[in-house]
Amino acid sequence: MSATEQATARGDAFVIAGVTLRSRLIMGSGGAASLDALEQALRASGADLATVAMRRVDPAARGSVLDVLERAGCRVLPNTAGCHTARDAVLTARLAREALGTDWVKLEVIGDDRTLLPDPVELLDAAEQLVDDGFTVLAYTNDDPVLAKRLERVGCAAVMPLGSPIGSGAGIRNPYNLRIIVEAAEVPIVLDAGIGTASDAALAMELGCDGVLLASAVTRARDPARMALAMRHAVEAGRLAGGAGRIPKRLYAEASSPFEGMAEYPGAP
Amino acid sequence: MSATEQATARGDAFVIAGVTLRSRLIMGSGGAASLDALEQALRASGADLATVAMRRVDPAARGSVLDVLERAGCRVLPNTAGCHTARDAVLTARLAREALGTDWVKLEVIGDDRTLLPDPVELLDAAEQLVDDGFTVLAYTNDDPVLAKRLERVGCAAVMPLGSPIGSGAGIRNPYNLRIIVEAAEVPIVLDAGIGTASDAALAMELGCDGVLLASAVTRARDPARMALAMRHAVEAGRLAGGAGRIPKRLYAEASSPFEGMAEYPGAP
Amino acid sequence: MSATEQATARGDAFVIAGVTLRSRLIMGSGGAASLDALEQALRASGADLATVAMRRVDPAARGSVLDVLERAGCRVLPNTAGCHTARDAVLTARLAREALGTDWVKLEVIGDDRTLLPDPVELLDAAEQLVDDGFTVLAYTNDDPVLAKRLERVGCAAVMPLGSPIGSGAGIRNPYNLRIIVEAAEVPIVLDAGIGTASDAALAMELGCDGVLLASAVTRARDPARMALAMRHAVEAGRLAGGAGRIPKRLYAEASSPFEGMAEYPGAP
Amino acid sequence: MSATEQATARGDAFVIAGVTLRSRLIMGSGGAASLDALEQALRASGADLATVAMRRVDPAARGSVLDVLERAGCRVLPNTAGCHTARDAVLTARLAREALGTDWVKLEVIGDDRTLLPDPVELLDAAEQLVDDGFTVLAYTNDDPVLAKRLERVGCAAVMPLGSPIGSGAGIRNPYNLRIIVEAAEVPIVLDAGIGTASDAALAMELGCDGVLLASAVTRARDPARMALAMRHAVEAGRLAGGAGRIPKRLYAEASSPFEGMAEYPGAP
Amino acid sequence: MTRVLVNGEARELDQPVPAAALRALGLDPGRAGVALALNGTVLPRGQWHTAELHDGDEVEILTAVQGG
Amino acid sequence: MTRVLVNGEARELDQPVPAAALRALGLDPGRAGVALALNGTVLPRGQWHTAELHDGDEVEILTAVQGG
Amino acid sequence: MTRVLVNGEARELDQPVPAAALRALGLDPGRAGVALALNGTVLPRGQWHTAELHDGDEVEILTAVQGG
Amino acid sequence: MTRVLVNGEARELDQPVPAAALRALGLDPGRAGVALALNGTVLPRGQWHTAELHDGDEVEILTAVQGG
Repeated sequence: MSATEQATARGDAFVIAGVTLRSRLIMGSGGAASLDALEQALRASGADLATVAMRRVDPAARGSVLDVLERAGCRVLPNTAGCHTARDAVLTARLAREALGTDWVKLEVIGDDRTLLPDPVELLDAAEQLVDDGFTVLAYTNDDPVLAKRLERVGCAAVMPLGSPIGSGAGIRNPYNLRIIVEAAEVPIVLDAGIGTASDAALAMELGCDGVLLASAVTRARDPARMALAMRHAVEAGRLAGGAGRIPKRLYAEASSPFEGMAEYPGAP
Repeated sequence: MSATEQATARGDAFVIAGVTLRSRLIMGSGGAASLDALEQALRASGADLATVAMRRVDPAARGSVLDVLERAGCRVLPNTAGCHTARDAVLTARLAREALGTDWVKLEVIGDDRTLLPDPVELLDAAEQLVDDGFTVLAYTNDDPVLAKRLERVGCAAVMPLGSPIGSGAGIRNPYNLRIIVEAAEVPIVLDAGIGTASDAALAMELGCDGVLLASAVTRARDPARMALAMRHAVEAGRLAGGAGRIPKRLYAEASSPFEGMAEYPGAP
Repeated sequence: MSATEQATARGDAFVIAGVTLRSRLIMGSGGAASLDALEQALRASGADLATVAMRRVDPAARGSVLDVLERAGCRVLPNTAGCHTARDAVLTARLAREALGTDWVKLEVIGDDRTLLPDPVELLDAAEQLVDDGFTVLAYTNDDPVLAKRLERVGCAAVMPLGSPIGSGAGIRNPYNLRIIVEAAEVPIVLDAGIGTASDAALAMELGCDGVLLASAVTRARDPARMALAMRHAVEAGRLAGGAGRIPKRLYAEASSPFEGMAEYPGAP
Repeated sequence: MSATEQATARGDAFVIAGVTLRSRLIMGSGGAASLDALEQALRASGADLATVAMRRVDPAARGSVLDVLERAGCRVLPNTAGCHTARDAVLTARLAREALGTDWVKLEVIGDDRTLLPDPVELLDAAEQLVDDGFTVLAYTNDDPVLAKRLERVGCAAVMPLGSPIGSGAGIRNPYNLRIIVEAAEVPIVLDAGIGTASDAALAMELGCDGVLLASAVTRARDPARMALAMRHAVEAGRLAGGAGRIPKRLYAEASSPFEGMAEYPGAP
Repeated sequence: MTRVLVNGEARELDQPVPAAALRALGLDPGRAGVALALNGTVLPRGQWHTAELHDGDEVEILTAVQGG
Repeated sequence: MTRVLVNGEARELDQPVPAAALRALGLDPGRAGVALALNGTVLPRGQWHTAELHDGDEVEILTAVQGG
Repeated sequence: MTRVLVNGEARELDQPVPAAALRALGLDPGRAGVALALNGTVLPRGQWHTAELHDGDEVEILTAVQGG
Repeated sequence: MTRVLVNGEARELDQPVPAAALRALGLDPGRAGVALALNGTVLPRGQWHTAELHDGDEVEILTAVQGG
């Protein structure tokens, strides 16, 4: 029985909007050098949910990201990447629903092109509209606990705060905010954006996140499939560790070998 | 094929003094509530090497840590925990060789009882004596790159710098020193002491350590077997990630969805 | 000539809404054990601007915080602490203007009582209303660069991101966001909330903040006047250092004594 | 009365080997572009002790660093920079005593040219020889608490652990070790090496160091005199803050405006 | 008598003007540093002797205290 | 001929229906995984052969690509 | 009787050999996993029945326990 | 002539005393702030005119420079 199976057997299921996901690692599909590289990475990741973006159809394009996801066993999660207003994001989500036959959406409403950070006002507006329209909204957000709670209150199925800007690989810049968000949350919290390496993903899970969503850390690594496998282990490691009751941090030492029974050798100086 | 098997197949073997270890996680056996709890943790960890301490024989003791290690498939690595001088450490190592039939030793020479940090002068002296006496010395040391190099030069088979004091659970307080040690090393570097949770272990491996040795983080966790499994995944995750060519850290974002092909909806404000 | 005078002489003035402040340290007046203690702290701080809160008049109260500010040479900056809606904050600001004869206001609109973090939507709404009503708005905000920019765009005279929650003493949890805010800013940025000790204040200034606003770090320290003096030096230190062109951070060393001219002693081993 | 005078008046003197220093900032003289630049920086720093290196006399050299120190009011502290063995360091110290008429020495014994970290064995040996020979030894060391204590025990007048490698500007990489060193120390602890900017120096003092020694951070800054003034303020700030009883760090907020007396406006939504 | 809420407490005022609310708290209506809201709207000082209060009106009288 | 914008480019359609816009791009209107917006509103697939296009209409035809 | 210290406790041994020290603790001298130091020097198992103990000798008998 | 190394360079001295080594560098032997090692041992200033140098001796003459 694999670790994942064990975890599930423990009743440790990852459920969003009533759907149980086998993996707590959600993959973004952007950034891969080719569809082949993407497919290998998705397979290695063990993910069963992966994002796609909606773009103008390119008649010359060969291959389809949707076929890749299907072969890799991933449900499709369309995003609204690139939208700067609630209006555009809502329209994009509706087009995705029409095209892909899913009412799940990863909602992004960007407020600044240099940081790709969300615009809190537009994001909240879009989330509310989409929830009202029957969508299952997974909202990409910054690490503001107040905004996270408001997104939850308007009915988002999952709230997905960042660790650091999209694609920055800078890890979790403010673990305290994440901790605060997790402590107050009543929907799944998925760390989305900023992961650079495996220890970042493990940390996110240890902080209490229910899952991790990442793309660039895998797709732009030198060896995407290897990094995908690393992330799979890391998410599992962090989940297990987060629930194992870690030892406290101390300034000084705490011996792990017993003091009792030490030999005393004669003639010591 | 498991991730570990894959890694090995890639020629990624972990070899100390000519012995190939299957797992890069080395377990300390101290701190467990019972031998049963220890056995479960060792099995979950996947480790094939585990430390023991040498203490006055207790005629009333029931069960043997050596039997536990054997059942869990672990070679025994005696340590010199509790010794404060080269003389005591050398004698303890020799007694361990006599008792256990192994010339491997985890060398500890403590300079201060509050921090359990090594005494650099005594440590180096003991290492030299033991190497001369035919021991395979795995030297527990602080994170000083100069001392690490000197231990290597006197012939230690592995150098094992700490992340933070033994049992402190404080993780890796100075990752820069570890990086410097790893860059210069010509023998295996094993992060020994200070690990608190899975992400710490993953980070150690990402920094380039060849292995991780830990005890309290597992044996004193609320659920030792679960934490042991977490550490197994974490070491694997860190090893894979460290070799996958991670993306660089950036201050700003780097889009993972394409800019090209964005729709333009009429009537935008 | 004091360091502050030197700085000013260099054309390094701190100007908000056309008013030049002598000190880049703005004091909050909350948390002091007594008005006497407050007065000593204000004097030691060198601040010439200090916040007050608006509360129901207490007929039994003795002494007035306004008198203390006047004696200490501080302009009064009323805040809207405790308000949870744009409506309440706007009304409170108008009452403050009526009571105190100033159109300056430190705008706070709280979204959560446990973190005292601002509600981004209400905050932006209140800022816009107050600017339209002729106020000089200094907006307390979280560390979100998008919200900071939107506050600037609606006409805030200064944007005041936090380092960490009010009174937490946790310092600057996300210096990267601060750096991003500062790089994009076209109005003064004042680090407001979270400062715990002098090095936090120095760091804020080094990151490029134009000023620092703090209260608890001084008023709740064991020796408020001493901590106020520490903060005065720290803000000056950080300001000077931030403009002095610091050396880059390196992993390895860079000798500060020359290699040339080393003696060579004979007989060296 | 300046802050420094106040501090001294409080009985807060900085004494090494019976000599009271006015400033807790000790300057290194290396790295300056010219003797003029050095003199301005020394004057701005307020230091009354500064290091020099001993090198082969250069007949063509114009100006003397000793004259600069004298004009700037600094005692001279010769170092043994560049020495790799106890033997060379002891000889260099003796030559410095002969040349400069001081028995003070900043003892450096380098173990690795890339990191300029000390060799613990040679350093301890040299310290013992120099103390026996009547020197007042200020020992540059790594941040190992055990080595720091051993240096104290052989009679060093001050122990000077690094924050990070010489000239690296990387600040204090392991503040925990510094805290441990300071807590156990019975001689002055001076943070020596690694300071990059003012907040680093303030932090060192807050951690309980008795002084700070730095060179490159000032001499290689774009504006050395300005950075020197920054460091002067920073050391003062850190010293004051360290003794002012800072507030604790919290995860959540602690209001600085009172809850009592909040107005309640009718008609709130 | 006019029955109003002054800072959350029920008061009976001898005159139906804001100034009476201040006096009810023992405050001189001429005192500086004080502002008054009537039913959630600022009432400028110039109207404190002329604005008419009615039963059930809510009066808030605020001043500056240590804070922030 | 109907002159419309399809994905930002001017096109002349032989029939004034959305399906013609797809064909103009060389796409089979029956192809799965595609959605269409007409003047900023989603047009369900069921109307692609019946909805009437006029000169100046803006048609966006989107599909899923790698992203996020 | 030979009076020695065994693991820090005074013992009287019926025979002046290390094996007697083990037996004094209730241990079978043939037991594996045990080592013995005599006056601070390792005494190989082969000498446990032959080495001669004297009054005041210090014997340490160690085994492996959980640790490290 | 005495052939010695002065600060690593071969020199011929007109007199076999340390003071001559200083003069060979163009330095006044009375100059302050300078120290001298002969074959790895400090030679006090008082002996600069009296100590005897031999061929092959190594002289180091140091002074303070910016550093540390």
